[in-house]
Amino acid sequence: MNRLNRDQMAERVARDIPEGAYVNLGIGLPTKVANYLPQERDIFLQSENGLLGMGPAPAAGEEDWELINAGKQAVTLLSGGAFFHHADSFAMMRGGHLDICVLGAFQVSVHGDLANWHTGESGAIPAVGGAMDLAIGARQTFVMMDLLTKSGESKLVEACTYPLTGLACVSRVYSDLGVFSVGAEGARVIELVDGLSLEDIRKLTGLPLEG
Amino acid sequence: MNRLNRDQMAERVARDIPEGAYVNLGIGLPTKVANYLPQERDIFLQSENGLLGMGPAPAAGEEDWELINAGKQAVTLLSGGAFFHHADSFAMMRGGHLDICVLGAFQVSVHGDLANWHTGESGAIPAVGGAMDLAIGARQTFVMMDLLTKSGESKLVEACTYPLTGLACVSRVYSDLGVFSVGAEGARVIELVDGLSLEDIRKLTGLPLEG
Amino acid sequence: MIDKSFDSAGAAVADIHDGASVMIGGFGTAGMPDQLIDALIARGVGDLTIINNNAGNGEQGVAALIREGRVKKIICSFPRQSDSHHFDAAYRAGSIELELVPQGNLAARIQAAGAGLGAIFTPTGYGTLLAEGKETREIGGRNYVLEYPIHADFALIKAQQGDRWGNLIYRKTARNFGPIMAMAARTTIAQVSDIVPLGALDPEVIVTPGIFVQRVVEIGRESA
Amino acid sequence: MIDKSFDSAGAAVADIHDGASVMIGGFGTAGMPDQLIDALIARGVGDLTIINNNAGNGEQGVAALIREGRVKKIICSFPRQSDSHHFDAAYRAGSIELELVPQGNLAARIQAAGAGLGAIFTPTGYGTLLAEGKETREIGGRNYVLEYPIHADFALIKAQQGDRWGNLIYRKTARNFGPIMAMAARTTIAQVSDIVPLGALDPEVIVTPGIFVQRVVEIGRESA
Repeated sequence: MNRLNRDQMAERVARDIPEGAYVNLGIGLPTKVANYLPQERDIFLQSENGLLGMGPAPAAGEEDWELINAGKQAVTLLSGGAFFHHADSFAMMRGGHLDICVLGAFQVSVHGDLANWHTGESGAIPAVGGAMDLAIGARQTFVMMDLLTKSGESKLVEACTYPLTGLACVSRVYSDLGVFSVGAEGARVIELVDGLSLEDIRKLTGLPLEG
Repeated sequence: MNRLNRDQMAERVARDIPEGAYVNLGIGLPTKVANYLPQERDIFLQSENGLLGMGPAPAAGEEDWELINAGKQAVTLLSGGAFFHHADSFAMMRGGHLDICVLGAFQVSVHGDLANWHTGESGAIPAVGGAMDLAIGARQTFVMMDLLTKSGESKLVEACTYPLTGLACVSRVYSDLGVFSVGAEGARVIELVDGLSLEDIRKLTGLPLEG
Repeated sequence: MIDKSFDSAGAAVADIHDGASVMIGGFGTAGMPDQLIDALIARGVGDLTIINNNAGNGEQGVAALIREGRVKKIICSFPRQSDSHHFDAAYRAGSIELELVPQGNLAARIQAAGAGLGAIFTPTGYGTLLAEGKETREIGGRNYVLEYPIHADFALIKAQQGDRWGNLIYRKTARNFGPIMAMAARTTIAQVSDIVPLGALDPEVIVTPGIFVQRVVEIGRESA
Repeated sequence: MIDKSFDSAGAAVADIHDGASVMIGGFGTAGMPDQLIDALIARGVGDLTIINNNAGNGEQGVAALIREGRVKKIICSFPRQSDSHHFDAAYRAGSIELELVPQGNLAARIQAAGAGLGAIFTPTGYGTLLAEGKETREIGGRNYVLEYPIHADFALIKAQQGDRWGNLIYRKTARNFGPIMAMAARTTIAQVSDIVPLGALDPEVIVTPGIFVQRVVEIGRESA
């Protein structure tokens, strides 16, 4: 079976982002999606810390530490980009102005509930950042994650066991093994990687998935 | 008795506005106060339609109809002034950032209730503008008005009979006959014009005023 | 390539429909998008709900919309002016519904819509006629009135310059409601004096980022 | 003549008292007012409630305040970072109280304080641990959590340029929380790279009007 690596997953997500979309790529893994957005499409990347029209990383030595993204990495601003303060930045998310956000996850339920901020372990230091705002604010929330944990448990689940980030907020899951829609109607398979059957994915997830 | 005219009333209010104060002069009569603020004092005039650091009217023929005050009159901007949008402008008022606003009134109660937006007449077209926001938002609300109506009734009253603009919001009344403090403790006379006694003012207002 | 510029005011308002809610920027005549309003009048649609600070002055803009009988309801703070005769007549004739909102509540409710809040407890209006029947609450020793966001199908605003991504800057007190209405409407249409090339607007001074603006029409300075 | 400029960071923070609530701008290190924080540490006051997006990185700024044991409580959205070891240690030792707030709620609550709202129904956090015990309400088919404004005694922020009236402009993503914290604190102290003459800042591009700023300290570009 043709399991996607992280770059291939990012490329797959990028394919579904249309021209003109206002997009937030969260922090960590989803930020890789930016590398695969076609140059000829105008796509507007927003970062929670107050910029719209985020460009690629600067060349080494050219970093400006007052021009960073949500992951505190140095970035650049495209021509046509803009800076704004935090309340306006989160108004973009919470007011429904972002078309798409892409987030990582610990678990996603078939109904679109998301758990991605807290393992729930006692003693763990919780940190939420902008995840809850993005998850419920963007018009569509895409999750990008390995479908299985290292120990082989499905992260696409009937109901999340980790503390929730948001209820019924995810619409799609892009994983190393396939792409799934989730929501009020439950989960469906959109596509599976080569060599993986519907039967296989039902076994791996324990879910009665349909194509 | 030495009844103050409107310019003298404005001059009297201006005397109580300290250096550094952020002030909104509403519309109509109170805008005259600007003419009496001493040039050597830095006093910051705010206008609800999005400017701080309002300067005097421009020379005739120099009007810019995109640089107006709340009364829609052409004004100028001082060096050091700024423009901003309506939500920020009203945040200045409602968030308690303005030191003083000066408003006209139909009635003020001894406890500081204000009535200045609506006569309550049936068929009258009501209009409130920013009066309610200013009245309750500024740290101090000064009222500037003739003490008596044309028919001789006191506009400083035990309880307002006109529809209210705000409750317990006025701290001072500057009138043609004297200056009064109002508030939780009731009304007191701060000063009376020459030739008017405490006894006279009690008769005119029907209130048991003390000096 | 994304290009939000439209060739004419008429094309920019061509999908405003009967019964639409339409925010219109401007305070008095400053910031009033006259050309967009004229185009809306020319479209001939009616039953509109208009959100504006005033209810029209003289014969232009919102006053003309009301004169032409296109407005079912107006949400505003200050309808009564010396030259608001078209509103006055419609109001007295009972042909227009008025929701009178203190100006700060109007601004805050529009901003709340743009920011996705469900409702706000606002200090203005407590104890007055304009809070009658509304939920109130004492918080920290002060009384507040519960007010709901004002959303709209469209916002018509006026700015100084815009670019093809919809970024806007304004001029002096013509800024007023433009930035917050742009955030609160599903479709924001800005008339600008100039459409400038992408990158011409300094990213530090853009007041309304393009995410809040769907259409930009260049009107030119003379006619604006 | 009003001149809000102060000669030194130490003089500007000289009245921050034990037990004060202090907003501190910055997202990561961008916009962190390091010199003001250093001056605050040098003052030696404690029992502070700090409002910041993070809980300190490395050895500077908020991290140093925590390291020195000056912080009783921190209100933030993202305390856990690779180099937040001083917070981590204090938190595990039970010597610091944490109020964890989703970042959008943090921004909205700060903005609500500056704007004088009593409370807001916010969409974020509904159905999660961070809304446990909080009032919720369904409005228009969506669920919201009631959140209260966050006020502070002081705000320490960093801007690019300021003038003697307190007008400020910022630089790139160092703007972040500065403008809204300036509005929410009783006393806002801004460290700036340059104090410029009155009138040097274009009134159209001032981000924070001076009404929201009580003190300005020039730090210079090299040390800032």
